[in-house]
Amino acid sequence: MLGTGLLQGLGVTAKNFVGSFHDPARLTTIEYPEVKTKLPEAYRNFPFLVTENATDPMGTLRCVACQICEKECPPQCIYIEKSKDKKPDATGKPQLFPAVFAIDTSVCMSCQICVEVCPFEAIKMDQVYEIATTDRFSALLLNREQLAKSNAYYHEIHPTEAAEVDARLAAERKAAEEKAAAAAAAKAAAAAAKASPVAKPPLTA
Amino acid sequence: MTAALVLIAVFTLATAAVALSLRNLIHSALLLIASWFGIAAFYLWAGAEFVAFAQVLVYVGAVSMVVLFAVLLTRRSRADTVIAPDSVARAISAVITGIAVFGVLGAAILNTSFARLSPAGVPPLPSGTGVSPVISAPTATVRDIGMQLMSTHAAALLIIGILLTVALLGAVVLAAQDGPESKQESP
Amino acid sequence: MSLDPLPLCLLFSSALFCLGLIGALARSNTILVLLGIELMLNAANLNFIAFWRYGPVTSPATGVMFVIFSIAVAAAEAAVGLALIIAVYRHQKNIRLQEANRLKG
Amino acid sequence: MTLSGPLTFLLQLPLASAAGAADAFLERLPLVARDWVTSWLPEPWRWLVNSLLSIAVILSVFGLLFAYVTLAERKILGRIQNRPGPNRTPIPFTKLRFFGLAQPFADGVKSLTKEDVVPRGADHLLHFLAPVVLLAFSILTFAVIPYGRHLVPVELNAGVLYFFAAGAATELAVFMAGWASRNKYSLLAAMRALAQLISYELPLLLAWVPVVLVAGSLSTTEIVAAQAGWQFNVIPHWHVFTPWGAAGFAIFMIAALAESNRSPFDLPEAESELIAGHLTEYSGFKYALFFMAEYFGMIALSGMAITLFLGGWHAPSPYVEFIPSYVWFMGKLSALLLGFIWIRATFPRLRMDQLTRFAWKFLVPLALINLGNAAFWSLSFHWSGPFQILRWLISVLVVVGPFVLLGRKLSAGVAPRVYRYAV
Amino acid sequence: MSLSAQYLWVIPALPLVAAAIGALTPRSGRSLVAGAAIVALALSFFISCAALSTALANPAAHLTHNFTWFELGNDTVRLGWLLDPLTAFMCTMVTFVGTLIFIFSLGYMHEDENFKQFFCFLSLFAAAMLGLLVANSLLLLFICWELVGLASYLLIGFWFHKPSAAAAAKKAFITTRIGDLGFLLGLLWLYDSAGSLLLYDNGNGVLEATALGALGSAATVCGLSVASAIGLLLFCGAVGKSGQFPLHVWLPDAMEGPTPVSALIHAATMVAAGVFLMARVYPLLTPDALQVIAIIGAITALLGATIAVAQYDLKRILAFSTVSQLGYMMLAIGVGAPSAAIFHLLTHAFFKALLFLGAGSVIHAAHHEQDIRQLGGLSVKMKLTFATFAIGTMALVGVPLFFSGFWSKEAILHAAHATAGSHFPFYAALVGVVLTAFYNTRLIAETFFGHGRSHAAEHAHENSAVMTTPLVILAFFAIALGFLGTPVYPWLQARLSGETAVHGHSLLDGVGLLVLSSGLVALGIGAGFALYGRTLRLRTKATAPDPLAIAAPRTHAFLGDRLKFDELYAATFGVVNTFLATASDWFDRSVWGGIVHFLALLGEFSGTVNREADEQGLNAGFDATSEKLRASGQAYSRAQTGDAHGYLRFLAVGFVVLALVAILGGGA
Repeated sequence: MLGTGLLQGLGVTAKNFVGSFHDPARLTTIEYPEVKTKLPEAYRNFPFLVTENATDPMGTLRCVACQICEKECPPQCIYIEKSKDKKPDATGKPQLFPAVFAIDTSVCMSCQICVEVCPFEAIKMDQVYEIATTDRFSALLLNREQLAKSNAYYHEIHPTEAAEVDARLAAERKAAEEKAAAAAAAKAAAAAAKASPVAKPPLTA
Repeated sequence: MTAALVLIAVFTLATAAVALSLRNLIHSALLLIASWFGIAAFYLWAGAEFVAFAQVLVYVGAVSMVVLFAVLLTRRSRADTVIAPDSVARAISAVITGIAVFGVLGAAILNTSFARLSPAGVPPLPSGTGVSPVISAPTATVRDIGMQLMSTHAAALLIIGILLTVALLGAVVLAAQDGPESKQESP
Repeated sequence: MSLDPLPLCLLFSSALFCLGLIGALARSNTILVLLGIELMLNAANLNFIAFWRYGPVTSPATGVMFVIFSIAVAAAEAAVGLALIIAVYRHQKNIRLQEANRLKG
Repeated sequence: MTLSGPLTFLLQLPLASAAGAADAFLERLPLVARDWVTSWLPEPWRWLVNSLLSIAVILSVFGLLFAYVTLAERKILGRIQNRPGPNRTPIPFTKLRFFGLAQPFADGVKSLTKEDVVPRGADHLLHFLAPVVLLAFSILTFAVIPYGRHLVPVELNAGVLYFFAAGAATELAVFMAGWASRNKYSLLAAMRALAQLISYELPLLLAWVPVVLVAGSLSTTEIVAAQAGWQFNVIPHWHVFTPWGAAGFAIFMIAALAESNRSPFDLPEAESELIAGHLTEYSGFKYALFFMAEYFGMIALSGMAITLFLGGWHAPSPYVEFIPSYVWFMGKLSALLLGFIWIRATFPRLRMDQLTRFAWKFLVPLALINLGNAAFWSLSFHWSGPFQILRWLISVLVVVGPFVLLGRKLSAGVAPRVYRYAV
Repeated sequence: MSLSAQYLWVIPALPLVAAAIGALTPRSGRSLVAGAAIVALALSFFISCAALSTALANPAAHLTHNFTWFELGNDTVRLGWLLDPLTAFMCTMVTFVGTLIFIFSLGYMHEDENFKQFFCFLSLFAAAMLGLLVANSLLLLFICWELVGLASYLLIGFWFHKPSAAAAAKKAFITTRIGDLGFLLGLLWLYDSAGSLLLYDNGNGVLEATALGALGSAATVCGLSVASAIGLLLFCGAVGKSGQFPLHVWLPDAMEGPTPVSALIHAATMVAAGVFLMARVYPLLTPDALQVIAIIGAITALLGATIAVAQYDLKRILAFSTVSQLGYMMLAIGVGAPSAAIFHLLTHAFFKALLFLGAGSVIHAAHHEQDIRQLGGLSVKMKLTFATFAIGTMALVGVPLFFSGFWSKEAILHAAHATAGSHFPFYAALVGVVLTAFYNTRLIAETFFGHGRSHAAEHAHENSAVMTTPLVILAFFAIALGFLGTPVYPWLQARLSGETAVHGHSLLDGVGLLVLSSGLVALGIGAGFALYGRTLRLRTKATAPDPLAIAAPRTHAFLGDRLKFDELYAATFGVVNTFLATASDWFDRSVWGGIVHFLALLGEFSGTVNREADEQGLNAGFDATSEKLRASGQAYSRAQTGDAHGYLRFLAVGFVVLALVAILGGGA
């Protein structure tokens, strides 16, 4: 009969209306500035630079200024100047570091290619989204200091990925140490064989 | 009381005069509607409530819509906006005719003594009470009107009903387009 | 000139009537002519009400009754008239009254 | 007024008879307040101030009601769509939100401060007049509705006729708005709106004629008085509780939905399709005025529906008569407005041809049949005993039969949509 | 609950409305139409109950409400409604049985494609029948009488695609029409002599003292008094409608209609209309007329029972038993016991409706097999139907003490025994009792016992509740109704004859007759059992010959052909009719046709003459005149400028000039 469908429809809306009061699961709205959604782990927008140590961000950048990312970046939003001097990196090897590292986020298209190509796990994708500014030019060009974020922060936003990276780095470091130790042992043995009476101290402690 | 009448009359006449002299048809139609409101106000002033509302309902609600639809359905061509040479002459002769008729009518009214027509014992009109009718004035409540419509004037009511039906059908037939695409509804 | 309401009403209605007449005579647009005629009809209605209100006492509400019927007839007249205008417009592509004279003798 | 009045009133609360209810303090409260305000004036001026006062009260009460109906509408729509609705606007200069109760005022300020754009070729005068005329006429309609036992602004002999005569003028405003905008889409939309308004004017008028027939009066107060009393003290003698009254009420409300351009008949201004139809060229405060006039129209039509069918200000049972009549009126009004909102949240918009077909082929015949039904009802008022049952049966049949038959005709060929190519 | 006679019209009006709904609803509205019909009739039943309680409150009164239908010159034709116990009992019975049969039809006609029409016709029939019952005017009664005939025609021929059904419908219609002719003549004569057709009209009705006195004092015609002649003419109508000898031939053929129709029309209600009519006009009937009625009734009772003995069709047997029972009722009226007749009518209505519905149930279950030779052994498969059918049969036979038929038949036998007139009806009735018991035993035995003698009978099964529930209700009444009119407490008879007090007498007062009739019943049952019950086991094939046919083959064949009445009518009335028709055909063609041809030739000739005169003489003058008119018209048409403004201006100026003339000339 005419009208039954209409009544059913009214029933549906009434159910929703009543339900929205007693069933909080129905309300999907997040009241944003006070409440924020939990972002999915794979969420990403702009890159940041990983530092090992939060207390000395500039000193412990993983980046070695190899400029691969700068070359690979499709919109060419990365600008890097190499340092003149070297300093030891995480494995203790002396490396160059970026004297200037800037990303123009107004140009960046969040493609993650820089992350993919980085051989040093030094650049990763961030999850910030409240980055609107009133200045179109200078405030959107992020410099080295603004980009650097600690490894702990990285763990916080991408825990699984960060754990993998750390494991890989640890493995590399361990391999490097073993290699160094083996090399040292070999060198020591050779030295011992060459000059057995005089024992030279090893190069690295 | 009389002042109210004069006000109503001036309003009605002014809007009607302007309406009939404007070149913009829509404006004239809307002004005429205002004039019809004035006439409804006159009915209210005279204590004929029902007629006043019927006037508003029929003229403002229905006839005005028909007029406006007709105006929109008959777009004027360029030639209409030009003042034709004969129209000035016609206007002058029209005004003369109108004034002549008004003169005759007015003379007739002013020369007639209405005193003997008026019902005896009409009390002086209370002033300053808006449009409330005089107490002893003839009243026509809706009930009276309904009773009369159904008894004395029942035949007339039936005929009016038939007339309206026929007029409606006639209007539809006249205005409907011939041919298969006659989808246009008569307002 | 007396200030009795009845002559005033009658003057008012005759003025309205003449305005309608002038409009109907002067304008060439058929719609306006029709509206002028409507005004004349309304003027006649004013007379009914005026005489009902101030005239000699007749059977109750006769004037009102007349006006009601007159309004109904006027509505029918307007509907048919405007339908005619539309038909004429469709025929001769304008609605000037003086051009609608093809049936003259 | 001493305290003993309300006190004795409170004592006799549950047993307040009709006569007692009429004189109860709460019932007379508005009158007392008005007399208190006007008491310092000289006698000849009181009527004027009284009138002005009623106008002011109506404007402020219904203005506020309008404001909060918009808010309620947005909140209820939100809830129905599982959203909270507007809830953030704080009280100015504070952080107190109170569920966003200040939202209407924020909206008002916003629309006042918006730029008023008028198209270059528009007819400026008419463009300005259209919202004014619309608002003026919709406010005029408030004059004859009895809001309470002692609260009738104007008692007219032909009150219902006045109401609909004033309501008829809204069509004029719609036309003016569409025409004055000098925008062919506005004009077309105005024409559509007019076609809709005229189509639904007919069932609207035909729906209340039975009430006048049975109540025997065109005066709103007398129509309300005709619905006084209760059956067994629980079933009120409201017109809606008769077969023809229920049908008439349904027809009236459907036509009222269409007359006030509400969903599902809101295609004159379908915002999502026609950029607000004849209001396309309106912005800022003029647009707000249109908005306001439409809500006023909706409120006035609901008030008239209450007067005609839902017993006006009468309480549904003598046991709750101690609640003053104007509260009952406002309660019924809120319920009807809620219904309007609920319907808006539920039904999709009709197509233009469906809309007119619904009016002319369904509502008008039903309303005419209902008129005959009411005539039968008033002719058979003396039937008693088994004939009373027969009377109800016939009357219900006359309502249901045509409804089913016409409904079948109307929905013939309309079935739930089958998505043939979707799996 | 009481009902004023003014509102009595509601009882027939409700089914009429249902019929109108049925006629106006499209074919798809099956449930609507059926629902409307059943609800309307049920409502009528409730109102009839109200009417019954009103009537019983004052059984001697004849509550009437009369009104003028139209006026013709000085004569006014008046109609009216009448409420007395007779009307009330009949209305209650018709609406109650009717409602049950309507419900039964829901199941029985469920698959029929013309389901909607069926209910429409049924409602029409019920409306006409109820109108007949409440009528207070013989004219209105006659109108409804004919409407009943029409509905009966429509329903008998409901399966009109069957030639036999169409023929049966035609036969029923024409046969009853022969009787109705007498009825109509009687009405006209009555109107002529009594000046009114109202039955009761404050002393002016035809059944009241004034009119009866006038009739009694009227002159005699051909040895009969006017009253007797009118009574016999009215009886003609009843003969046709109630299937009395010699117009009984249509009733068995009417069984071609659907079974609910047979139950409703040809058993319970319509055929009772004749009896009702006789009971209604009983005050009008003179002893002479009553004697004729009693004899006709007795012949019918005997005849029906005799023929029924040798029939094979289940419904046809029941039809002949109906004929026979109607004969009993007529007999009762003829011997001056109309209340006994109505008592028997009421009980018969219930048990015969029960029997027909039971038969319908059997037929429905056995895939429309009606031949009792093909049935058999159903008592096991259809227990409920069998039980109720057996109750109906025992009521019909008049098994002593517990069944309604016994008490009503007893009342008739008593009346027949006590009559002052001829005792032929009494003896005929006694023989009829034996025969009734005999053929009913045969019917039960053949249908329900023994072996199923066909495929259909072997695979029959009980029907749905919608069909069996009415059976149970009717069976209850087939038993219970008898106790309303036992000799000990003849409440019904007392109420019908307008008495409030009930004068019962002990059973022992008429114990001889009681024992005699019980013995006769036992004899009939015993004979039936002896002839049929014992041989059942031996007959397992449908082709096995009937035991009676073996015993007396020629008699059996003669009975089987229904005493050759149809053939007799065909050989006598049919031949005469054919001859008359041929004669009038010839007369029409040659004599009247010749005259008409001659007149036509004459007309043609005068037309030619006229035309010539017109063209040569008159037209010349007219042509000249019209030429002048045209010229002047053209001259006037120049004033028609087509300028609307000009016209208007002309009007205005004319008005001004006239007004000026009036003002100045009148000297204002």
